[in-house]
Amino acid sequence: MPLLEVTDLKTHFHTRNGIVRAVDGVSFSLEKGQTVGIVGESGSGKSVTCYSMLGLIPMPPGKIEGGSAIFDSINLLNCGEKKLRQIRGKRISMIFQDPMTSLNPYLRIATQITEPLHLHMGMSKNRALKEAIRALDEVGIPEPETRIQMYPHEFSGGMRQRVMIAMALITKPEILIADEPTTALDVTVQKQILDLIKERQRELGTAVVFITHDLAVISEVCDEINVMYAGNIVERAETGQLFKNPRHAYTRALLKSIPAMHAKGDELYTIPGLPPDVSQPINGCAFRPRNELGERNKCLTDQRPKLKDTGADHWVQDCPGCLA
Amino acid sequence: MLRFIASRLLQGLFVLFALYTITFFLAKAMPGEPFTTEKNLSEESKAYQRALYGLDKPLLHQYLIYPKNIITEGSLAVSTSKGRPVKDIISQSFKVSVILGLSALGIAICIGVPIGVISAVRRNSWVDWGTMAIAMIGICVPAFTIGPLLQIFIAANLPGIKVAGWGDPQDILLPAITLGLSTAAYLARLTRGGMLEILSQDFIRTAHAKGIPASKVITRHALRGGILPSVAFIGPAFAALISGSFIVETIFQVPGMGQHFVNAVISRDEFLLLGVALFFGFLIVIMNLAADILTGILDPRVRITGSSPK
Amino acid sequence: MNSSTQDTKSAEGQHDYSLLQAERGSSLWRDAWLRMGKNKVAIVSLIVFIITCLLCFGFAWFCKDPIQQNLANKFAAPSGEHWLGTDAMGRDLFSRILYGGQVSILVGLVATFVAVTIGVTYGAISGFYGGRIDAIMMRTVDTLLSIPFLMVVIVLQAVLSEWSTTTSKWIVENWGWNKEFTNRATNVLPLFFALGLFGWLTLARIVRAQVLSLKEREFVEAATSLGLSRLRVLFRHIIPNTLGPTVVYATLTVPGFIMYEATLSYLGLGVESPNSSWGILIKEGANYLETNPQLLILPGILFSLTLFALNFLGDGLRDALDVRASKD
Amino acid sequence: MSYLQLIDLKTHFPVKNSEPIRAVDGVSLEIQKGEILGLVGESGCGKSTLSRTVMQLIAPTGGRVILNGEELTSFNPSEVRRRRLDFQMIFQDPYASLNPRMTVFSTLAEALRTRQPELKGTELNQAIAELMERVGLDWRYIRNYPHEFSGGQRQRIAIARALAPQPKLVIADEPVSALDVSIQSQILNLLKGLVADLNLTMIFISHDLSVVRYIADRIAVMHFGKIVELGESEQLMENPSHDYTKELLAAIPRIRDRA
Amino acid sequence: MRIIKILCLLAAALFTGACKEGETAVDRATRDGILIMGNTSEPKGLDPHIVSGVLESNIISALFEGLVVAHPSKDGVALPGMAEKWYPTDPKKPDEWVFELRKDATWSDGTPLTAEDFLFSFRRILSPSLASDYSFMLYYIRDAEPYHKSQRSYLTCRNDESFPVEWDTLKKVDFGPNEKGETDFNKKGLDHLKAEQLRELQFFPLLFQWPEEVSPEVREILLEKNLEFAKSGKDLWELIDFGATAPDPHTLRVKLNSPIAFLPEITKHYTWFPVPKHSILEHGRIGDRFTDWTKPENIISNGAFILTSWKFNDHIQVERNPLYWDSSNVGINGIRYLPISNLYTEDRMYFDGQMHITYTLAPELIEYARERYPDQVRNELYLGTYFIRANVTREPFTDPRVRMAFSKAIDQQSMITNVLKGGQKPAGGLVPPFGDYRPAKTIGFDPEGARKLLAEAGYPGGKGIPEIEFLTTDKETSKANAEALQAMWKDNLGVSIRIRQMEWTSYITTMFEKDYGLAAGGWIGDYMDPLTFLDMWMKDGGNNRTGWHNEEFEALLKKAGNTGDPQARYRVLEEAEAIFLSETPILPLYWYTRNYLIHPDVKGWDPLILDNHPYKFLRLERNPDLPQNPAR
Repeated sequence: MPLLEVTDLKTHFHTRNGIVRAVDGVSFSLEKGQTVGIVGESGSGKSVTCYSMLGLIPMPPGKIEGGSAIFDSINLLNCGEKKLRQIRGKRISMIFQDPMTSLNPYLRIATQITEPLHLHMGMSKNRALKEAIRALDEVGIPEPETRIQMYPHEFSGGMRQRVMIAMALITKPEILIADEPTTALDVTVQKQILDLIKERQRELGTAVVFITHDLAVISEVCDEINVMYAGNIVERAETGQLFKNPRHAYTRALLKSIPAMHAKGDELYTIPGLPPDVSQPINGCAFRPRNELGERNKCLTDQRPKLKDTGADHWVQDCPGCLA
Repeated sequence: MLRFIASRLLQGLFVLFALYTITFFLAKAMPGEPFTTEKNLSEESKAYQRALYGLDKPLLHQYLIYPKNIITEGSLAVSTSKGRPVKDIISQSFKVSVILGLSALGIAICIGVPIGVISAVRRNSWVDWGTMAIAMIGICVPAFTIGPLLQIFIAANLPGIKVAGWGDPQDILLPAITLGLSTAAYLARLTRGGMLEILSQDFIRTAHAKGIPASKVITRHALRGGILPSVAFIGPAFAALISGSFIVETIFQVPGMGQHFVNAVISRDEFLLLGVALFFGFLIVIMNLAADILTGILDPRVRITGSSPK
Repeated sequence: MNSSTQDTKSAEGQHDYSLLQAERGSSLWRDAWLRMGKNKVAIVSLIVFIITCLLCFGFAWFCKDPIQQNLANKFAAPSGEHWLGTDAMGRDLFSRILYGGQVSILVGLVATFVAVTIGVTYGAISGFYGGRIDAIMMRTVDTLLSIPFLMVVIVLQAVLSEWSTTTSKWIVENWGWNKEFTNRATNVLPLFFALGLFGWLTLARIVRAQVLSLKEREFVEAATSLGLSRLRVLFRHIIPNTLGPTVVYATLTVPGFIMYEATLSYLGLGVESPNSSWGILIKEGANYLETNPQLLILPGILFSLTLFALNFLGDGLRDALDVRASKD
Repeated sequence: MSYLQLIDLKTHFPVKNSEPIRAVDGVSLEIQKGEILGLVGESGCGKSTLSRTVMQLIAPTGGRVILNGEELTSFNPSEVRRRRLDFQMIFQDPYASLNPRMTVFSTLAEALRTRQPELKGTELNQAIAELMERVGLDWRYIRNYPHEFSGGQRQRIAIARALAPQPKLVIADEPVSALDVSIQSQILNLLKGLVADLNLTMIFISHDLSVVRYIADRIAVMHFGKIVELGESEQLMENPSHDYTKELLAAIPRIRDRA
Repeated sequence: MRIIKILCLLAAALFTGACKEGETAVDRATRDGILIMGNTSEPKGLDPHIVSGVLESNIISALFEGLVVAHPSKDGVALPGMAEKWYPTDPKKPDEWVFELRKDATWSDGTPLTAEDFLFSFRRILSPSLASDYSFMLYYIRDAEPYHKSQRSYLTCRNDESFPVEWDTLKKVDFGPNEKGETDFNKKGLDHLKAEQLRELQFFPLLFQWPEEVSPEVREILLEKNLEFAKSGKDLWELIDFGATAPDPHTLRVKLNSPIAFLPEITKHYTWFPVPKHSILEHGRIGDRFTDWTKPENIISNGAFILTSWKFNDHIQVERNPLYWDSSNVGINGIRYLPISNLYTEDRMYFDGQMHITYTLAPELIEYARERYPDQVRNELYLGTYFIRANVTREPFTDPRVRMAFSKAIDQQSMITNVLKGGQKPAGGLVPPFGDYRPAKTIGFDPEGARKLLAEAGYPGGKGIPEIEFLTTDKETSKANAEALQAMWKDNLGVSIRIRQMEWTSYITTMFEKDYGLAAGGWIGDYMDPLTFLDMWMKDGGNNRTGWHNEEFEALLKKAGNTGDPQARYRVLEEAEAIFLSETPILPLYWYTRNYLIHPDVKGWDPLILDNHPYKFLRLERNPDLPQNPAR
C-alpha cells in the first residue's frame, strides 16, 4: 500500500469571474522514501494539488469538489481541521518557492524553527532550542548557535531555504512537499539545495513530492515524474523513461524548448499560444490548440482524455492527437 | 541607535523653536489682549498690567526673553488668566491627562485591534461589515454626542458611576470611553488594513503548513506585522489623547490639559498658550520618536541608524 | 490567471488600426467599476449616497423654507405639514436637515479633496526625495500638528472675514451676482481654507510611508531609465499607486471635517446663521437630549448613513482598485 | 572602436562603521556594436549593480563609462537624462517592473514620446500598435492593464517599452529567469530576433549559463565585483579556465539519461 | 480584560434596567452639613483685590467679610458685619461715613482685625502696581482716583495757587497713557515719565505732543513740577489727602467725593473687604500682584469660612471658621465649589445627586426640569439687562428713528417664552426694576409703530437700507437669540441682517473698535443703584462703545451726583434714563433672571437681586417628606 494515494482530486475556485478548475481530476501515489515530481507551467495546478492535500487552499474561494487523498488510512481531504493539523507540519511538511517571503520576518529563526517541536512534540524550550541548533547544523548553516537568534532578513536566500528545510524536517516527517524550492535561487545555490534535499531524504527516509517547472531540475532529483497541464496529469513515468521516451505532445514540446537542447544559433522551439483559460470549461484535449508536434486535428474534442498505462508503468493521456 | 535618538531630539528642538515662533506671532496677531474684558479697564490699569507681564516691551524683546527664561530659569512665565505659573498649571493637569489618555488608549486598543483583526480575518463577510460599522460609530458620532448619551443612559442608571467628576477610579471610565472611541475606530481600520496585508503573505501559509492552529497563526505570526501601521498612528494619537480633548474634559469635568488650549486662546493668555503648545509639541516629538523606535523593535527589518529610518 | 487575453500572435495578418479607438479593452476604472458592481455593500452604499445627494441638492429646493420661523409651533411632532416636525425655533426640521446637508456634504468633500491634494503631494515629495528634505518636511508636519488650531482659526477669522466681506461686495457690484448667495459662498471659503490648512497632516505621513516602499519598486527604476524627470516619475508613477490607502483614509476624514465645520461656524468661520449644517444641527441637537432627542437623532441618522455609505464606498473602491486582488 | 567601453568601473556602497561594500570593483569591458554580451554570476556578485551603474541609475565610485565615444560619467544629470534614450533596460521581474496602474498604451506612449514628443493621436496609436506587434503582442489589448497579462506577455510589454525610445544599447537583467520554460524560449527568441533586426547591442545578464550560452556571443563571468573570465561563449563553455566558471558549469542541472 | 468585564457589567446593568440606589453625594453632604454648589470655572485667584468675576466673588464672600453683610432675604438691607454700627456724619449730606468696627473681630489666625487693616486694604487696591481690575469701586473715596491713576501733574498742581490756568482746560493733555499717542512719551503719559525722561523733555520739548491751547509757560511749569516730584523719589500717597482714616483702631471714617446715601450697599462688594495686612506684608510688598498669601496653605481670612482644600480645576472647599465672631450662628459646616463649565454637565450632575445648587440651568433643560422637579427650579430676577448696542456712528443707526424702529420691532415676550424660557422680564428700559426707582417704560413691542418710524427715516419696508451686521458671541444661546431677532426684524421691518458670530475676546475687541452695526450685549449691576447702569454711557466711558453721547444726559448725571436725598436723586436719574431711552443707542431686550436648580435640603436661600447669598444664614436639612434622592 502506498504511503500516500491521491485519487481524482478536484479543486475549484469560485471567483467573481467564474469557476476556475485549477485541479480537475488528479491521481497519483507516493511510496515510502520515493521522490515524485510534478512538473508543469505556472497555472497548471501543480501547487494547488499539494495545497489541497494539506488544507491550505483558502476557502472560500477555493473548494475541494471531489476525490480523496489517503495517507496512513486517513483521508486528508475530509478528516477535519484538527486532525489535519496534527499531520500537517509533523508527518507531512512543506517547503516553498520563495524563501524570502516564506519565513516570518518579524520573528527570530529560533522561534520559528522550534515552533513545530513545541506544537507537535511538546518539547521544552531548552530541548527544542538544542534540537533546532542541531537541525540547522545538519542543513549546513555555520555557527548555528549564534545564527539561530537572528532574523530571516539577516540570511541570504540560500541560507533561508536551508532554514526552511531544517524547519520542515525537524519533526522527521514521512512526506516532504517541496513547492518549487529552488526557482528563486541561483544555479550554484540550487545545486546545493537539491543535494541537501537528497541527502536529508536518504538519512530520514522521507518521501518527497517535488514540484517545479524546470525539467532539468526534476530530472536530477525524482524517481517518477508527473507532467501536469491545465489541471490534469498528462503523462507519468519513471524519470529515465520519461526523458528517453516522452509520449505526450506537451511533454515533447516542453523538452524541445529547453535552450540547452539546442545548438547555438538555432531558433529555440517555442510552444505556440498560451495555456488554456481554466475558468472556462474545457471539453476535449486541453492541449489541442497548441499541439504542433502531434496531430492537432486528431485530438479529442468531445471528452477529456483519460490517463492510460502504455506499458512499463508509463501512463499517458489517451488522446490520439497527442500520443506518440 | 543612540545617534538616531540624538539626531531626532535635535530635530525636535528645531521643531519646538519653529512651533514657538509661529505660535508667538500668531498669538500676537489675534485680536484683543489678555486684559480685554467685558467691563472695560482704565488705560492706566491696562498699562500697569502690561508692564507687569512684560507685554509693554518691544516685540523682539518679548520674542527672545521667553525662550531665554525657559533655558535659564526653567520658567514658563505666569498665566495672565489664571494668575499662577504656567509650569504649575501644566504639571497639575498633565497627571490627570496622562491617566485619562492612557485609559482611553487602552480602551481604544482593546476595542480597535480585535475588531480590526476579526474583520480582516473575515474579510468581505457580514462579520467584517458589521464590526467595521461598529467601529465607524466612533468616527461618525462625535464626542459631544457620545458623552451626554453615556451620562444619561449609563451614569444615571449605574450605581457607582458618576455623571461627571474626577477623583474615584471609576470616574475614568466614561470619559476614557468617549475619548477612546474615535481612536478605536482609526485603530480598527488601520489594523484591518495591516492584517489584510500580512495575511496575504507567504509566511502565513508557512505557518499554516506547520500545523499551527489558525488562532495562533493570527496572534503569533500575523498580529505583529499587522499592527505596525497602528503603531505609527499610536504615537501622535497618544500625544493627542494626552493633551486631551476639550470637549471630553468639559463634559465629564476632568481637570486635564485640553481645556487650557481653548481657554488660553479665548482669554488671550499667550504664556499659557505658548506653554501648552510647546508642551504638546514636545509630546509629539517624543511620541513620534517612540513610535519609530517601537516599529524598529516590532519589525527587525527596520534598522534604526543615524539617519531617518527607511 | 488571465481571462481576457489569448493568443499573442494575431490570426489575421492585416490590421486595421482605425479600430483602435473602438477596442478599449478594460480600463482600470471600468474594471474597478465592474468589480465594485459585484460588491453588494459598496453598491448599496453608492445608492444611499446618491439618494442623499439628490435629496439635499435636488429635492431640498421643493421643501419648506428652512429659515422660516414659527416660534409658536416649536418642537412640533411630525405631521403632513412638517414631515419631521419642527425645531426649537419652529422651523421645518426636514428641510433644515436637507439644506444642512448641502453645506456638510460640500465641506466634507471639498475639504477632503483639498487635504488629499496637499497631503498626497507633500507626503509623496517628502518620501520620494528622502534624506534631509524628508526630515525637514516631516518635522514641519510635526510643528504644524502642534499649533493650537483654535488660535489659527481666530487669526484667520480676523484676517479673512474682512476679506470675505469685501470680496462678496465686489462680486455683487461688478458681476451682479445674487447678494445672499454670494455672501453665503464667500463666507464658506475661509472655512475650506482653514480646514485644508490642517487637514492634510496625517495623510501626508501615510502617503510618505507608502512612497518610501514604492520608490524601491522596479517600475520606478524603469521609468527613471526612460529619462523621465523626477517629478514626472513621482506624479505619474508613484502617486497613482498610493491611491488605495489614500481613498480609505480620505473617507475616514470626512466626518471629522463635517464636525469641524460646526465648531468653526460657532467661531464665525463657516456657515452663517440662520443657515445650518449637519454638524451644527447635531451639536445643537445634543443639548436637547433629555427633552427633544429627535433634534439629535434625525439629522444624526442621515449624517451617519451618509458617512457609513462613504466609508464602505471607499472600502469598495480600494478593493476594486487593488490590482493584486484581481489576480485570484 | 567598441560601442560601449567600461574602464575600471567601481561602485562602492558605504556602510556605517565598516568597510564599504565593493559591489562593482574595477570592471573593464568592451562591447562591439551589434554584439550580445552575456554577463553571468551569482546573485550578489554585482552584476545588477554593474548594469545599473552603466545605466547611470547609480553613480559610480570611480572609473569611466564610454558609450559611442561619449563619456557618460562626465555628464551632469540632465545631459545623462537626455542620453538615457540611447540605452535602455529590461528588468527581471515583469510583475514589478510595470506600473500596475498604467495601461499598455500609456506605458508605451510615455516611452515613445521620450524620443518623439510630437507623436499624437492616430500616429501615436499606430506607433504603439507597431511596437506591440514587433514584440508579439496583439494590439487589441492596447488598453489593458499589466495585471491582465501573463508573465510572458508582461515581459514583452517591458521589452516594447525598452525598445520604444529607439535605443542602441539594451541591458537585459535576468529577463527570463522568472518565466516558465516554454515562455522563456519565446522571449529568448524574441530578444535574439530584435538584436538582429534593429542592430542593437545588448548586455544579457543571467545566472544561468545554459541560457547565456544560447543567446550571447561572448560571456563575461563575474564574481565578487570583478570579471573573472571573458570569452567567446562556446569556447568558454567548453573550456572554462577559471575555477569559478567551472563551478558554475557544474551546477547546471542536466537532463541525463538514467536508464 | 478587566475593561471588558466592566463593559459587560455595564451592558448587563443597562439591559436589566438597573437603577441607582443608596446614598448620593448630596445626601452625604447634607448629613455632613457641606453645601455643594456649581461655580462654572476655576477662579483666577482668591485675592479680593485682583479678581473681578462672579465666580470668584462666590468664594471670596465665604472667606472674607466686609463692613456690612447682605441680608439673606431682603435686597438693599445691610446687616452688621465687621462694623457693628455705621452712619453718615450728616444724614442730609451723606458724604462722610463712620463705621464702628466690632472689637472682637479677628483674622482666622487669631490676629485682631482693626481699622488699620481696612486702610491698608484701600491703599493696596488703589496701588497702581497692583493693577487691580476693580479699583474704580473705591473711586468714591476722596483722592482715591488720582492716586490710583497716578495723576502726578494734577496732584502736584492742584494746591498750587500760583498755577496760571484752570485745571479743566488741560483735559486734552496726555497725562495718562494714550495708546494712539504719536510719540513714545505720549504713549506712556506725562504722569508716568521718569526723571531722566522729563529732563530730556525739557531739552527736546517736541518729544511730547502738546495740545495747541496749552501755553509754553504752562508746559514748563508742568514739567518742572513733575520733575521735581520724580526726583524726590517720594510716593504719590504722600501728596494726597486720602478720604479714609482711622481715628482709633475700631473706627473707620470715610470721606467721599460726593454724597452717597447707598454707601453701605457699595461696601458689600468684595473690593471693600479687608485683607490681612500682616500676612500680605509677610509674603511681599503692598503693591505686589503675585505673592503667596492666597495660596491654600497661607491664606488668612476673616469670614465665616476658611479655605481647606483647593484642587485645581476640581474643587475648592471651605469650612467653618472657629474664630469667626458669629461662628455659633453659622448654619453649615462648609461649602464645596465645583468649577463646572459645561452647563449641561452641571445640570446632569445635579440630577445625578452630586450637588445642591447649580450655577445655571441650561435653557434647553428648563422645561424638562420644571416638569419633573417643579419645586427645585428657580427663576429669579437678577440685577442685569440684556440689550443690543447700536453703532450710532454707522449708517443706518445714525438716525435715532431707525434705532427706535429696530427696538420696537422686537417681540420681547415671544423671545422670552419661546427662546430663553427662563422667565426673564421684557425690558422696558435700561435699569431693572428695584426699590423706589421708577423708570419710564418707553420701549415695547409695536410693529406698526416700528414700520412707521423706519419709513419716516427713509427706508419704507426696509428698502434701501445699508447692510447691517449683527455682532454676537459664540455661545449657543446667543446664536438662538440672534436667529430669533433676525427673523423678527425680517418679519416686522422687512430688513435682512447678517449674523456675525465671534469668539469672546474678538467680539469684545470688535465692539471696542465699533466695527459693527448692532451688537448683542448686556450689563450686570455691581451694586444696588441705577447709576451702575447709567454712568457707562458718558461720552468717553470705556463701556459705552456705541459712539452715542448727550450733554443733557451727562448734566443730569452730574446733578444726581450732588443730590443728597435718595428719593430726589432717583427722580433725576429717572429723567436721565428717559432721555437715554428716547435716543435709543441701545435696544433693551430683557432683564436677566438667574435660572438654577436648588436642592430642597437647602434652607434659607431666598431670591436676591444681586445674588450674593450670605452663606452663614443657610441651613442644610433633610426634608422627611421627600424621597431619598429628589432628583429621581
